[in-house]
Amino acid sequence: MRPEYWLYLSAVLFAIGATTVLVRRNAIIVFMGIELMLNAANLSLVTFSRIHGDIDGQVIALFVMLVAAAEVVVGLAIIVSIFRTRRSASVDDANLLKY
Amino acid sequence: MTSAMQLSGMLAATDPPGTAETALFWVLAPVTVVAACGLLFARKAVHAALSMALVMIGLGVAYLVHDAPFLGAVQVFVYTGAVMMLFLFVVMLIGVSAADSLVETIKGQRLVAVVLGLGLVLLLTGAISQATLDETVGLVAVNEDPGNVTMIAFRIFDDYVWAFELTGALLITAALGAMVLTHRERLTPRTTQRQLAADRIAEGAVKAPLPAPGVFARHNAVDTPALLPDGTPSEASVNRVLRARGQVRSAEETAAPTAVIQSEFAEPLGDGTEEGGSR
Amino acid sequence: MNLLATTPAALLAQDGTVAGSAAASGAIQETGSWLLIALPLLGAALLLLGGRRTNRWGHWLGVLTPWASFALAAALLVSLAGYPEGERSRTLHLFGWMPAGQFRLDAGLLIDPLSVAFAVLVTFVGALIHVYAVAYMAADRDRRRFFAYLNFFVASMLLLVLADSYLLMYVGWEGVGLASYLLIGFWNHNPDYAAAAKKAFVVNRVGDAGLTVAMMMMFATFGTVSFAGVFAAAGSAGEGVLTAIGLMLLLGACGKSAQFPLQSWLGDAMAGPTPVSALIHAATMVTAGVYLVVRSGPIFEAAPTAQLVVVAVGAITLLFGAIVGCAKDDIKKVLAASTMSQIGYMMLAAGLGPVGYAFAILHLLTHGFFKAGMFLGAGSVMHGMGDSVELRSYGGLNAVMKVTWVTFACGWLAIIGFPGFSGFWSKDRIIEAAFSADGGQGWQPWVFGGAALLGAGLTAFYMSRLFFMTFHGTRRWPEDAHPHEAPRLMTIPMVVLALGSVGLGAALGPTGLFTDWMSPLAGEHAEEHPVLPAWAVTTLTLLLVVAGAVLAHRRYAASEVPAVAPTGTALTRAARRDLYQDAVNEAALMRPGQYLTRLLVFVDNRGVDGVVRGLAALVGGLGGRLKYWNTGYVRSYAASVLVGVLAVSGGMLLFRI
Amino acid sequence: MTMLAENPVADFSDDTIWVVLGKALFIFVFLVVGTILMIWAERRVVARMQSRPGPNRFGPFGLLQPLADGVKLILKEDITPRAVDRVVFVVAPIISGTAAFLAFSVIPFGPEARIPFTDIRTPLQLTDLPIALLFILAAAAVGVYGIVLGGWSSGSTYPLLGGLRSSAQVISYEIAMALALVSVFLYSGSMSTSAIVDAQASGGTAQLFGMTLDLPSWHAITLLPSFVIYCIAMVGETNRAPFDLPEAEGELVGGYHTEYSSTKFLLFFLAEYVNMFTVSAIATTLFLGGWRAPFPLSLWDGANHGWWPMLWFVLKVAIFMFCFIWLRGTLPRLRYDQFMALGWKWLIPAALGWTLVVAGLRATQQFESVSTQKVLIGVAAVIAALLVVVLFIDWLVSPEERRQPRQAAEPQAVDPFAGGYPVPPMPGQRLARTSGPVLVAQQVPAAGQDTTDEEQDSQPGEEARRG
Repeated sequence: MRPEYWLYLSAVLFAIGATTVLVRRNAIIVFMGIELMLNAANLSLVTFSRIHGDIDGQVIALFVMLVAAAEVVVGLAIIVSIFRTRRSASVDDANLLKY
Repeated sequence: MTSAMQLSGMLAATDPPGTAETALFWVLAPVTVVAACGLLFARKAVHAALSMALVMIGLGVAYLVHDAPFLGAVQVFVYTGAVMMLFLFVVMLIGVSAADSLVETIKGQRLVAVVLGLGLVLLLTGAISQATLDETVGLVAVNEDPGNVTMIAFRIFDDYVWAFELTGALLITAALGAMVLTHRERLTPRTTQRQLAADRIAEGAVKAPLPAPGVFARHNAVDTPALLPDGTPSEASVNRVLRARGQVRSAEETAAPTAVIQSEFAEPLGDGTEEGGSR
Repeated sequence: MNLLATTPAALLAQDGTVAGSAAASGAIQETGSWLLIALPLLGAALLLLGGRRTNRWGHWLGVLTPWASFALAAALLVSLAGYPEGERSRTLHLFGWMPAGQFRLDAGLLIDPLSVAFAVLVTFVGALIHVYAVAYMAADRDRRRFFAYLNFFVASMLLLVLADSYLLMYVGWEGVGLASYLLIGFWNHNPDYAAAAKKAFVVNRVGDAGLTVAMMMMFATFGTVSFAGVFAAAGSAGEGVLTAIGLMLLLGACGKSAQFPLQSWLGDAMAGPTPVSALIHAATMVTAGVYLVVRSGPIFEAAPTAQLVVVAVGAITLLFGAIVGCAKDDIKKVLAASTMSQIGYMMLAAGLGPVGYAFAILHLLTHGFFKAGMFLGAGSVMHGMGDSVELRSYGGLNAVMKVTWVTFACGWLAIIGFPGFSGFWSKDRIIEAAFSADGGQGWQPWVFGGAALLGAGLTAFYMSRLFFMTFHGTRRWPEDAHPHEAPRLMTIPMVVLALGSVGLGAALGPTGLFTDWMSPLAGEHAEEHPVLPAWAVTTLTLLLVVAGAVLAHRRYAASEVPAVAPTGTALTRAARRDLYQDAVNEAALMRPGQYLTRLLVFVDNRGVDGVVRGLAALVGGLGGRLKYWNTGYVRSYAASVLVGVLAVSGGMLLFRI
Repeated sequence: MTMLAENPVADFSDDTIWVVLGKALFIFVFLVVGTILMIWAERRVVARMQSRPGPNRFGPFGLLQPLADGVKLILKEDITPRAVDRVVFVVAPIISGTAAFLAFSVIPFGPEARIPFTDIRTPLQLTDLPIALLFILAAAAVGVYGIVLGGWSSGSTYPLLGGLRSSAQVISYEIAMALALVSVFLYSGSMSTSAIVDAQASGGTAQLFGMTLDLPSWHAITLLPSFVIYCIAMVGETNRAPFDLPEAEGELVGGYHTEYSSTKFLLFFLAEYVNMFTVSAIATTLFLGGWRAPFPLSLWDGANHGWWPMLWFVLKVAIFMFCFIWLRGTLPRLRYDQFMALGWKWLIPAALGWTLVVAGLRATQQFESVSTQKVLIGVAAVIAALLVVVLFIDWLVSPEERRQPRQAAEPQAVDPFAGGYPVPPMPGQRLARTSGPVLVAQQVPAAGQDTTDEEQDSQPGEEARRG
């Protein structure tokens, strides 16, 4: 077996994450889809880091995690405050900005 | 040969990957993919979050195989422990029982999503299969000396120190932002515990715990009022739901059979029961 | 360009070794000089973060830090004086500031005669004014915040003068701008004051843009923004580039120092509490422009055109300020105009090149003392007169405010250049130097010398007018005024500053101390060729000064001053309105902008629209169809993003880009 | 600059699969038996503290009582309420139990020793990782899921509240705990348990009046603040008294496991006790020198070889476990907000500050040629000077203010809803509780709701009494 298999796994996970964003309406689950995409990217980074024998991939994956953590904190706060005012966590309900 | 390699040995990270890793892959990959599909199909947000946590743990194990023990532990610690837990909290905060309807409301969105998702898979896998990768080098030597964590630390605090500081600033800003976003200005003064206690006393209602029901455990005793020292039944001892439903047994009902028991004793137990009964 | 050999550039270029030896010898004064900045900054942080709980003792902490900094600065001065002349320029490397790939920028402090002289001035005058402000702001609820800002200002100002690169200096530059903004608008519940703060901020941004552009050009040309690097490379660049950089630097200097044409904010800046006017808008911050020009000497020396513009700006401003000062009836605004004018002198001197550097800085120092002293005196008068600033409502205050009167008189004599007082030793030399502009050739010495000479006369007139209207003549106080002397905490700083106004010039000027001190910076400049001999210039100056003072005395002390300002001549009316500078700004910038816009609208309406409307109809029709794609559903947008991603990455993979 | 070795010092290369399985079995048995003994000890000791005998019927000293309880618990009917989320309801206790056992796999019981009756020499530790402590933290993080999900899946209010409380508590105290660990990492240069034990083998030496003194080697002494913070956090982390808020019977019935019974409850129960063992073992390993013999014993050379260290280790853990019991017998429970305030406003800032100090010390030691002593003296001098100055100024400025108790001006009371929209108070103003829009006002005090309920409750009773 070659390490590329992990890359295939990463690709599939990324696609699932992207599809989640398109399909689900619950803002929290949409957000999880985004997290899944980030994680899939991390898997690629770590795999490549191993293939090339260069630890930079792991470092960048670490940064991705940190930024994702920051993003989650703010994102969830936004979801909570939207929920407070609109009593809904559906991304389709926030559709006033349109034609 | 120290334990870092021993760990790798147990998880079989040899370069190129050996059979143990192949086996692990074929366990991990289906589990993570199926769990990830939970995001697409779970009706309850909690289930989605759970399957997501499973994916995170799976990826954490995968990192261990990829000579990244530190990242693996951090993945589980940060993502599973903090991020997904935060998700769970928010899910529970804004509607625990809300199960999503899975009916699509935007016309064609589901078809588009499926096509795009499959297209993405095809594109990415096609690209990977066409790529020529170098021989796998692996990080075993680096993890042995100076060590995985040390090496990452070298990189972070040397080459990437600027990025690291920026990330720190970002995190602090995010924490502040979250606080600001979820903060509510208090418009009325906070009621102190002292004030609450004073209010309670001022109301003049019963302060001690209410009397317990069911002096005589003959029936479903919670529906039988307790008797006060003077023998009167205390309605307050029965759950108000039962009271509302009109399911309170009168003390007389219970008193009648007890009269038989009492008569078996030489001395009557007390006047109270009879008084209560006669009321 | 043989001058360059001994200018800072040359010194700085070598100072890698010098700094090394300093560290080796363990001169604690230098290695610890970062404390100079850190202490007031710490004070500001404590006061701001400590919040209300520091209200009771916060102002004393605020006073403590500048004094501590002053002690450090004095120690630094002594230690620097202990080195041989050639080694007095030292850098202290603090930390690697922005390491990003190939680009490295270090934060460091440059300790040389110029910066140390400045540091001593800033900390000493600053510390005195802090003491003064304790009493002046005693009734203010936000005194603690005021001291926090003042401390922050001192820290920024010190960073500005001690920085070893343009970028780090820019940090301090913006810091003082911010402090100035906060302090001008300190009483921001008054909309006028808030507007004044905003005006100062905006006008300063125009100047800052110049400085930024200058830095960009430096980076593009020399690949560095550190003083050492830039000055070392300055000789190799083309004159055109250097002129551009110089002009941009001058723009920055004009903004900060309220020089023509960016002078309009200084008068309004008097909205801030008087200690602020004294510290920031008289003694220190506004002189940062002069510092910038002197510091950038090597650039200006290599760009004579830029130098000429500096001199011209200085000359224009000094006359401008003086004329405005003659007409104002607001005590602080007169002083503000005078500040502008005096900085014009410094700018003029700085523009003359090495000949003038020492005198520019010397005048800056003496001016720092006497102007700060006079501002404090003005504050004391306002304090006594119930915050009235109207000159016409004063008069005859010398009897009730003895200390203020005497100290103010010292400042007055100093600024008009009365022989023996500080101003005489610095200003007179600037006028002399102005007469030797351009090596004593052509029209320049006559024009600039004449302007400086005229300015001296005007200065004598308006400062005497201010002095006499305040302290002499008839009492024109309003009914409810009860003028009284200020408390001890206020008068002591005034006395100290007055002593400086009297003696500092004599101590530094004629003894040659200061010129020697600054000689590493000024270098061996060529022999002066004044068009008029020195004794003639001095005599002429004195004559004009006496004439101005006597005229003022006759009009404002010996005769009655009308309570309501007479209409006056056209010039007076113009001067009262700051020579229409706001109007000019409006006319020169705002109106043309409006007209241009109108013209464009006209062209647009008639010409372009005809063509465009057809297109617009087309696009509008198309948009009317396409707008329904804008569903408001974020998921649809995400789908289109994904389509884009697939298309682009698929295309890239397909064609192997 | 000296580099500290990051990777574990224990060598597992000779372990066969059977050795590994044997060790895993040993850990499992150790923890289960330990839990049984712990339950017995807890009941006996608390009983002694409360002047009563405690269980004393089954077996000698009542030793078999917990066993009997356990058998009873397993044999009880396993009730699954109708409203539960079935899968999660079953999975939650399993997660809790598994995660609890997981952490022990990296705890060293002793150095390398020979397995009796064989020639195999192996470290008395299942395995070790360069990130062993992160692994433990990760396991603890997964363990929280058991609590949250158990609370959520019960489909009932009290378990949900208990679960949220409990997980909020564990997460909050995990931060302080992890921060306390950071200073240990900094001083041992490793996150591997065996390396940390190794780092505590000997402290440095110091010259004092011409004598050479051995400095203390345990991190509990060198990093005392970390130890204190860790000890507080570990009680919070395990939901034990005085921090046993999730099980506050008066408020929440049984907390997250209210709806659980039989084996599933047993798993939660077991997890709680195993977690106590885990945190005690970590404390022992990180701060008390792990399996190393304490001072007088350490003079004997054999004390740190063979199987003896396991005894020291178990004894040290036992001391911690006794402290848990002791706390439970002594201290009343905290109120929830007090508890959270303690965690977030005191422990975490203190831990952060201490981490900064330790990091600064380490940095100066490693990268500068300044001795720790000088740095400490310098810092202390600066702080002292600042303190003196501030106190002096404070004393100087307002003597009369101090003499007379300050008369705070009565702030003016304003109605926040006067203009129709809610406005925050200006400085010097005080908010008055007003009649304002009732909707908003009611949101704030949940207690107001309670009292009205109580009023309704009590009225009939009063009537009855009057009648």
